[in-house]
Amino acid sequence: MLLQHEVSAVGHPLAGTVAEWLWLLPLLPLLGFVINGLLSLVPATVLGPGDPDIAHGAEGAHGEAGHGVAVHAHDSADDHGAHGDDHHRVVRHRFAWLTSIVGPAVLAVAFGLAVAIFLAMRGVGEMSAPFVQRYFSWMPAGSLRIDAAFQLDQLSMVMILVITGVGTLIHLFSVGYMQDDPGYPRYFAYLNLFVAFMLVLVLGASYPVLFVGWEGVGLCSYLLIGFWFSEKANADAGKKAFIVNRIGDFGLLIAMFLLFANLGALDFVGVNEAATRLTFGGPLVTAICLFMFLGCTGKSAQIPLYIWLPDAMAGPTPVSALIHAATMVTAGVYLIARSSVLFSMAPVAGLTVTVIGALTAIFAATIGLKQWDIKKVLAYSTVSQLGYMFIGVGSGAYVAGIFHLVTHAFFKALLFLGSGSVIFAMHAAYHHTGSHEDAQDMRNMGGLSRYMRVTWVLMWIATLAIAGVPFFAGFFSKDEILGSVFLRARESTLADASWLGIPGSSVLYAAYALGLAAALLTAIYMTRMMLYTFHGPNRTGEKERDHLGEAPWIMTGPLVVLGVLSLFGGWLNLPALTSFLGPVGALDRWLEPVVGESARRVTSGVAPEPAHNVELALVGSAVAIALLGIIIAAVRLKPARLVPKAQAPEEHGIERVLANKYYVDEAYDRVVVEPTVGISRGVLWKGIDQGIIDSVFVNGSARLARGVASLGSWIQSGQVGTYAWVLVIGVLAVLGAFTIR
Amino acid sequence: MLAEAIFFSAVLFTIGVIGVLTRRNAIIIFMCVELMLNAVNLSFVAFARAYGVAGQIFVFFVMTVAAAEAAVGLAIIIALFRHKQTVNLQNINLLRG
Amino acid sequence: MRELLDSIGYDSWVLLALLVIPALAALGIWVHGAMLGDNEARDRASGTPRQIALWAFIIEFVVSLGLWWSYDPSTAAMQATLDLSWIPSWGVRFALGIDGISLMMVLLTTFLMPLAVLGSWTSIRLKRHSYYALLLLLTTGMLGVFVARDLFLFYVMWEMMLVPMYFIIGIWGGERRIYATMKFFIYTMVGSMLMLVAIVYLGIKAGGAAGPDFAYESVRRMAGSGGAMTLFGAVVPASLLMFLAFSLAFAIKVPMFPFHTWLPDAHVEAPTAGSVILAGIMLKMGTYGFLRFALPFFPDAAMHPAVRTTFLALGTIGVLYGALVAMVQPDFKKLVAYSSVSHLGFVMLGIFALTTQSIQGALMIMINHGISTGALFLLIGMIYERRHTREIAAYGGIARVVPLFAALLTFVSLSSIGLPGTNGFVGEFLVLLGSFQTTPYLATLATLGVIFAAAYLLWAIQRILFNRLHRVENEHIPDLNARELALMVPLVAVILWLGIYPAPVLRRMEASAEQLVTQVSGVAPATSVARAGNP
Amino acid sequence: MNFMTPLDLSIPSQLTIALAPDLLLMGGAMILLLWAAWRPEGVRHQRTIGTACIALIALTAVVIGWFIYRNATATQGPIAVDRFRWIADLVLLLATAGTIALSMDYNEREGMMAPEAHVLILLASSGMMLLAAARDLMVVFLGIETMSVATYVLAGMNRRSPRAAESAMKYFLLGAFSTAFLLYGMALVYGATGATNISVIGDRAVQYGLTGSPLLLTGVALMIVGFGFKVAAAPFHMWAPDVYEGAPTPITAYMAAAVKAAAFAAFLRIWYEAFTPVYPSWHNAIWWLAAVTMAVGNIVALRQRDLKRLLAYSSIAHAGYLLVALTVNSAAGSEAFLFYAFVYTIATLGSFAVVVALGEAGERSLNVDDYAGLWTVRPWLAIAMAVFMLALLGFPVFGGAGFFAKWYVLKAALQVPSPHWKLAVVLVLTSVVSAGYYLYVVMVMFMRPRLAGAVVPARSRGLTGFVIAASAVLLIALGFFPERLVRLTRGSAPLSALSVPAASSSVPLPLTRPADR
Repeated sequence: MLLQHEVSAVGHPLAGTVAEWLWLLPLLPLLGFVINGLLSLVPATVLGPGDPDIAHGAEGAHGEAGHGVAVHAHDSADDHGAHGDDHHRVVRHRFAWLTSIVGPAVLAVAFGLAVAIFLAMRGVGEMSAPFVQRYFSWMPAGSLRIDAAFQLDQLSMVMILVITGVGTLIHLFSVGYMQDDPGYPRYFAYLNLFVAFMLVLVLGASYPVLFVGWEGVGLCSYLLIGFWFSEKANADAGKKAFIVNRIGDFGLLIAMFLLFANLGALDFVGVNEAATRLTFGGPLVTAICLFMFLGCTGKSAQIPLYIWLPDAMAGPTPVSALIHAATMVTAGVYLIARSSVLFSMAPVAGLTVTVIGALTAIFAATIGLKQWDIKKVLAYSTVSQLGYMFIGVGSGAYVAGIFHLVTHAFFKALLFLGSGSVIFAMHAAYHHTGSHEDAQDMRNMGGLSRYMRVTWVLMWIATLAIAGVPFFAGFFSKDEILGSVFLRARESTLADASWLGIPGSSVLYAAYALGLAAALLTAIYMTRMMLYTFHGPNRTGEKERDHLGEAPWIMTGPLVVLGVLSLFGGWLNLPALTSFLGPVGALDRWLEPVVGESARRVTSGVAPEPAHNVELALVGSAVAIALLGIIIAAVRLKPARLVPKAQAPEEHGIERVLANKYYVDEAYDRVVVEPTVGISRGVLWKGIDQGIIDSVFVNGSARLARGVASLGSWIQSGQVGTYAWVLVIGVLAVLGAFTIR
Repeated sequence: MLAEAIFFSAVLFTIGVIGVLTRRNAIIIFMCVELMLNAVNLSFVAFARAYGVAGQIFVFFVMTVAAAEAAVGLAIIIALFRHKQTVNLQNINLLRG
Repeated sequence: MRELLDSIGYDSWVLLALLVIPALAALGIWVHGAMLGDNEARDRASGTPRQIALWAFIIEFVVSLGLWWSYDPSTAAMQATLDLSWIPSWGVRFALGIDGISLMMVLLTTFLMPLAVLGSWTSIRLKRHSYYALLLLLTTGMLGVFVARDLFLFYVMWEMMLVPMYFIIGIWGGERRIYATMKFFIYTMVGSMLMLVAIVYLGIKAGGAAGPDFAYESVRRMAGSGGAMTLFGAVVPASLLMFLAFSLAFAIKVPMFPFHTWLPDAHVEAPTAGSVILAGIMLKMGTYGFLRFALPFFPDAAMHPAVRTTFLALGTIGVLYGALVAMVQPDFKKLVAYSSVSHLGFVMLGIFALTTQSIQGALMIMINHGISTGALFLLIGMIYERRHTREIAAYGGIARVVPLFAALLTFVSLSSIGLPGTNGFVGEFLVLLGSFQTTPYLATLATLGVIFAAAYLLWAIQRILFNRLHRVENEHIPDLNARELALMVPLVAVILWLGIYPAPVLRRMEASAEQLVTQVSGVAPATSVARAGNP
Repeated sequence: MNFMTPLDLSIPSQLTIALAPDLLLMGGAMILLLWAAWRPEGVRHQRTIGTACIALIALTAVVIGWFIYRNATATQGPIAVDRFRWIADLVLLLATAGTIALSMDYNEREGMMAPEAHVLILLASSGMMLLAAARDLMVVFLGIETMSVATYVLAGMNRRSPRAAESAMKYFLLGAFSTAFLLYGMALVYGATGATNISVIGDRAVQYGLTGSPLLLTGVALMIVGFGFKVAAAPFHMWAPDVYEGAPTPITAYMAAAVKAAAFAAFLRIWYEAFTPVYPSWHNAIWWLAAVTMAVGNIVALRQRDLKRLLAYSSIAHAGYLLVALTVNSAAGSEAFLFYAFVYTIATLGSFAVVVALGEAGERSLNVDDYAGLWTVRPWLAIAMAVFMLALLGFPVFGGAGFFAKWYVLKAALQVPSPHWKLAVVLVLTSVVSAGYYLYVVMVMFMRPRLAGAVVPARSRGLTGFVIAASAVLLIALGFFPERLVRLTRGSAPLSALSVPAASSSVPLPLTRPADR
C-alpha cells in the first residue's frame, strides 16, 4: 500500500527504465543516516593518540555512568580557544571504520544510480514531460491532494548529478578530515541525511514535497553547523541559520498558500499548467513570486537574509563545502528555475530578484575584501556568487543561472575543501605544539605553498575559475550571466516593465554594472586570499612550521577531481563564441524542455542572439575586469608585511566597517532580536500575561471577592443590634421591591 | 373604627421595632418584641370584627405561644447571665465574623 | 480485521468497555489499597498499583485499537453507537458513539495513557494507590467526553475529569501546586458553569413539552433556531449567548488567548503524567468542544462575521503571543506550556477558518500536539527526576553527557517546531493552507508563528543541550534507561508515521470534517478528490 | 382505611388520620420525655433514649411510606395530604435521625448527659412536620413556633458553654423579632382576605381582585421577612453564622438541614398556593432575595476559617439556590426543591458529622487548618468530607447527587416560557465562588502537610462513623442512579399547583407574570 505506483507514468518514455529506481536515490543516503545514526548512539570511543588531557576530560565526562560517547567535543579542559577552529580532540570512535565505509559508499552508489538514470534519459532522447512517480498519498484533505511523488526531468537530473557527484567527493574528503573526531558517526549521519533531504528537494514533484527537502536540508545544516555544540558560538550559528531560514520558509509557505488558494494545485505540473492562465504581470503572480523569492533569500543567503551563511562557517569545513557552497545554498536558484513559468509571468518579481542578486553580489564582495578568516572569505564569496546566480535566473537567463550553479559547485567546493586541507595542516601543526593560535586566520598562514603543493595548485585553479579567467569553468558561466543581463536590458519583457518606477532596462543595466564591479572585487579578494595563504613568508610560528604538511590522499584525491571539473566545467555550456572548443550550448539544449518556454517568454520570444561584436565586447570587458582584479591584488597587497593575528593592529575607518561586515548583524540584533525579546518579556509576559490578565482579572477577581467577604465579615460584628438593623433594612428593601414592577 | 385600630396597631408595632433597634438590654428588647406581638394581636382582633372568629382564635394561639416563648427566652437569658454577669448585648459578641 | 471484529460484536460494546475498564481498574487499585490497611503496608506494596494501571491502560489501548479498523471512513455518521437509558425522567440517556473526530481523540487518549503511567513509574513515590486510581478515573472521564452523544452525559464527564486532575496536580505537583490547582479548577469551572446553563436551556428547548431531551442530534436540530434575550436592555439572539457560553467553556479549556493563564501554572506544577495528560488530551477537549458542539449547534452565531473574526483573530494572537512569551520563559516546562498556547492557536484558527483542509489540519494538530508536547513533557520529567530543576539556565551542554536524551529532545522539539517529515508539519501546513483560503491576512500572520516556534524551542534546547557544560552537577547525569527509552520509542514512531504517511488518519476524519463544514457553512465543500480514489 | 376517596378533613376522625404521622411522633416524643425524666442521667440512658427516638422516627417513616404507597389525598382543609408533604417529612425525619445519632456520640464526648435533648429534637421535628403539612396560617404559626422554641433551647443545650448561651440568645431574640414580622404579615393577609386557609386566601385574592391590595402585598412582604429569617436568606441571615458556630455541632447540622428544609416547605407551599395570584408583585423581591443570598453566602464564606461558620455561610448560599426554585413558581420548582432538600440534607449532615468526628471535647479543632493533612492520617474521613464538599459544590460523580440537585434547580429556572436565565447565571457564577471555600477545605485535607505536633484524631465513634459513611455512600449512589428519587419527587407539587387544570410539570402556573428581569 505504501509504495503503490500509479499508472500515470506508464506512458512516459522513461517508464520501465532504470529511472523507476528513482526512489532509491534519497533512500540510499537515508540508509546511511540510519546506520551511522545508530552507530553514533553506541557509546564507543577509543582514545586517540596524543592529548594527555583527553583521558582526563573523558573521565570527567562519563564518570560511573560509562557513557563513552559523551566526549563529543572539546570541553573546557582542552579547548583550543580559537574561535571557529575546526579541529578538536582526537578521539576515534570504535566503529569509525564502519562509518568510513558506509558514509561515502551510499553516496557513491547513489551517484552511480544517478549516472545510470542520466544515461537512460540520454537514451530516450527527447523528453518533453517530466517523469512523475507517485508513491503514496501524503496529505489528502478535501480538494487538496498532495502525493508523496518524485519528478524527474532535465533540471532535477542536473541537480542530482551535482549533489551526488560533488557530494561523494566531499564525503570522501570528510573521511580523512573527520575520522579522528569522537562524533565521527554522528557527523556522517547528518551528512548522509543532508544528501537525502537535498535529493528530496530536487526530486519532489510538488512544492510541499520540495518543502520537505527544503526544511530538511535546513535541519541538517543546523545540526552540522552546531556539530561542535559545546562552543556557544557554534550552537548560536546553527540556531541562527535555522531561524533565518525559517523566515525565508515563511515566504515559501505563503507562496504555496497563494498557489493553492488561486490555482488549486501545488504539484509542479499542475501549477505550470494553471499558471499560464494567470494575468501576465498581475499582482497575484507577482506576489507569489516575491514570497517564493523570500524563501530563496533565506536558503540562498541573499540580502536581507544572508547573515546566517558567514556564521555557518562554524561547522566542519567539508560541511561548508557541501552545504554552504555547492548544494543547499543553491536551492533558491533551483527553486526559481523550477518555477520559471511563474517568474516569467511576473517581470517585477524577476527584476526584484535581479536587483537583490546584484546588490548581494557587490555587497558581499566588499565584505570579502577585509576578512581574515579563510573560511569567512569563502563564505562571503559564496554569498556573492549566489547573487550572480540570482541575477541570472532573475533576468530570465535560467540556464545561465543553473550553469553558474554547477560550475560554482565545482570550484567553490574545491576552494572550501582546499581551505579545509589548509586548516587541517595548520591545526595539526598547532596541535603538535599545543598552541592555541587560530588555525583559520590567514595572518597566521603565509607561504604554505611550500608545504602543500597539491592544495596550492588546485586552489589556484579554483581561484582563477571564480575570478573568471578565460577557459576556466567560472569564466563561461559568469560571462553568460552578465551577457544575458546585458542583452535583456536591451529587449525583454523585463526591460519593458518598471521596477519601483525605474524602467526595467535601467535596472538591468545597473545590475550588469554591479555584476562587473563584483567580478572585479571577486578577483581582488580571491587573489588576496591566495597571496596571504600560500605566498610570502610563513607566519605560523617557528616550532609549528615543522609540522605543516600535505593532507593524506583521501583528502587530496577529491581535490584533484574537483580541480579537473573546475578546469573543464565550462564545456557544459560553451558559448557560440568559443565553438572551436566543442559543441555549443549543451546545457541550453538539455534544459530547453524545462525552462525554454519561460525564457522565451522573458525575451518576448526572440532568441537572445547578440551581435558578434557586442558579444566580443562583453566577453572582453569581463576578462579585462578579472585580470585587472588579479593584477591590482598582486600589486597592492604585500603578504610580507602581514603580522600574525596575535600582533595585528586594530583596523580603522572603512576597513573596520568592512571587517565587521557593515555591522549588519549588530543592527539586526538591535532592531529585530532585542526588541522582540524585550517586548516579549517586558510587555507580553510580565505586562499583559502577569500584569493584566493574571493580576488584574484572575487574581484581581479573587481579591475583589475576598474584599467583599471582608466587608461582609466586618458587618457580621456579633452585635444583635446590628443584626436587627440589617434585618429591618431588609424589611424595607423587600417592601421596596414590591413597589417595583 | 377598623382603620384606627389598624393604624394604632401599626404604630405600636413600629414602636416595638424601634425599641428593638435602639435598646441594648436583652430583657428590654424581648419586651419590645412582646409589644410587637401584641400589636399584631390588636390587628387580628380588629380584623376579626369584620371577618369572624378566626382572627380571635389566632390571637389565642399567639398569646399561648408567646408565653411559651417567654419562658424559654427568659431561661436562655438567665443562662447567658450566668456566664457573662450581664444582659447588655453590646458586651456579648463572642461569636462574630 | 473487520470480519474478526464483527464476529465478536466489537462495535456494540467497545465504547462501554473503554469507559468501564479504567473504572474497574481504579476500583481494583482502591480495593487493593484498602485491604492493605495502614499506610506503611500500602507503601510497601506500592509497586502493585502501577502494574495494575499499566496493564489496564495497555488493555484499554489494545481494545481501542480495534476502532481503527472497525471505523468506516466513508460516512460521517456516529459509529459504534450505544444507547442506554439512564435518567428517563430528565430525558438523559447514556448514549455513546464516535465519528472521525472523536475516533482520533479516543485513540490519542488510549495511546498516551500507558506512556503517562510509564512516565510516572519512578517519579511518583508517595500514595501510589491513590495516584494511579485517579489516573484511571481521569481516563474514564476524558474518554467519556469524547464519546458522549448526550449533552448531559457529556457535561457529567466534562466535570468529572476535573476532580482527579485537581488532586493529581494538588497532591503530587511542584512547589506552587496549590495555587496552580485551585487556579486550574476555578478557571475551568467558570466556563463550564455557564455552559451548564446553556446545556440545560438547550435540553429543555430540544425536548419541548415532553420534558428535556439531551440527545446530541435533537439538540443540534433545535439549538440554532430563534429566540432572543434581553441583556442590559439590548435584545440579543439567544443562539449567540448560548454560543458564547459554550465558547467560554471551551476557550478556557483550549486555552485561547486571553483565557490561558491557568495553563502555565498548571503545566509547570503538575507531575509529569499530569502535564502530559493536560497538554496531550485535556486541552483538546476545548477544541473538540468547538468542533462537536459550539459550531454545529450555533452555525449562525459562530459564522457571524464579527464573532468569527474575533475568534480567528484571537487564534492568531494566540499563535504569536504564545510563541513570543514562550521564548522568554526561564522554566522549560513553562516554555512548553506557552508553546501549547501557540499550537492551540493554530487549531482555533483552523476551526474557525472552516475549510475542509483547515479543520483536518486542526484535528491533526490536536493529535500532534498531544504526541509531541506529551513527549516533551515526558522528557522534561525524565531530566527533572535526575536534576530536580526545570530551570533552563541550570543546564547547558548536557548533550555530551546524555546523548540519547539529547537526540530525543532534539527530535521531539523539531516535530513540535513543525519540521516537514514529522507530524507537526502536516497539521500546521493544512491549517494554514486551509485558513489562507478564508482569511489570508490572519493566516499570513499566523504563519509567522512558524518562525517564532523555531526561535523559542531551538533557543531553549541550545541552552539545555548545547553550549558549554558549565555546571559540575550536570556532569554525572545518567542517560535514559530502558524503561524511558521504551516509552519514547512509540512516540517517536508515531511522530514519524504521522509526518510521512498521515493519509490513513486524514482519511478517517475527512468525512466528519466535511460534514462539519457543510453543517456550519451551509455549503458543501468542493467534492473531495482524494476520497474517491481511496477506499 | 380506604384512600380511594379523599379524606374529608372536616370530619375529626379523618383529620386525625391525616395527622397520624405527626401525632405519632409528637405522642411518642411525650412518652419518651417522661421516660427520659424518670431515670437518672447517664451515658447508657442517654443512648437508650436516643435509640428509642430513632426507632420512633423509623416507625413514623414507615407510616409515611404507607401513605405514599396508598397515594392518600384529602379535601381542602388546614392540613395537606399530598406527596409534597410526605417527601418533605421524609427529608426532615432523615435529618432528625441523623442529628440524634450524632448527638448521642457528641453529647457523650462533651459530657452532656441530658437525654431530654433527643426528645427535644423530636419535638422540634414534629413542629417541622406540621409546618410541611400546614395549609392554614394558624398551623403554619404553630408549626414554626413549635420548631423554633425547641430549637432555641437546643442551641443553648450545652450549659457549660458561653458560646452556646450566646448562640441561643441571639437565635431567640432575633427569631422572636422576625416572628413578629411574620405574624404581622399574617395578620395583614388575614385582614386583606378574611381567611387563614391558604387556598382560600389564593381563591379570594383572585375572586375579589385583591392582586393590587396594599394590605395583602404588605402582608406578603412581611411574611417574606419571616420566612427569609427562618431559611437564613440574606439580608435576614445575620443570625445564622453566629448561631451555627455557637450551637452544639449536631444541632448546627439540624438547623442547617432540617430547620431550613421545613421552613422552606411551608414557604413554598404558601407562596404557591396562596400567593400565586400576586406572583408579579413578589417575584422581584424573591428574585433579589435569591440573588443576594447566593452572593452573600458564597462570598462571605470565602473568609471563614472556622468550619462550622464556613458551613453556616454555605447553608446561607444554599438557601439562595432553593429560593431560585421558589422564584420560578412552577411545579418543576417544587420538585427541584424536594430533590435539592434531600441531597442537601444528606451532604450537610455528612459534613457536620465529619466535624463532630474530628472535633475534640469542648468544641476544639474546628478550624479548617486543623484538618491539614487529614488524608494521611484518616483517609476515609478525608475522602468522605471531600465527597460532601464536592456535593455541596455541585459536582457530578465525585460529588454524587450534588450536581443533580443543582441541575434540577437550574432546570426549574429555565423550564418556564420566559426562562430565568439571569438568575441561573447568578446561580452558577456564585457556585464558582463557592469552589473557593469548598475546595479550600479539600485542599487543606489533601494537599497540606500535617501540622507539626498535631495529634492524630481518634477513630470516630460508631454512630458518627455510620452517619458519615451512609451519607457518602447514599450521595454517591444517588449520583449514579438518581432516577428513583426523581420519580418520587415528580408530581409532588403542592395541591393547588396541581389542581390547576391541564397542568403538567413543564407548564407553569397559568398566571400572568412579568417578563424576566
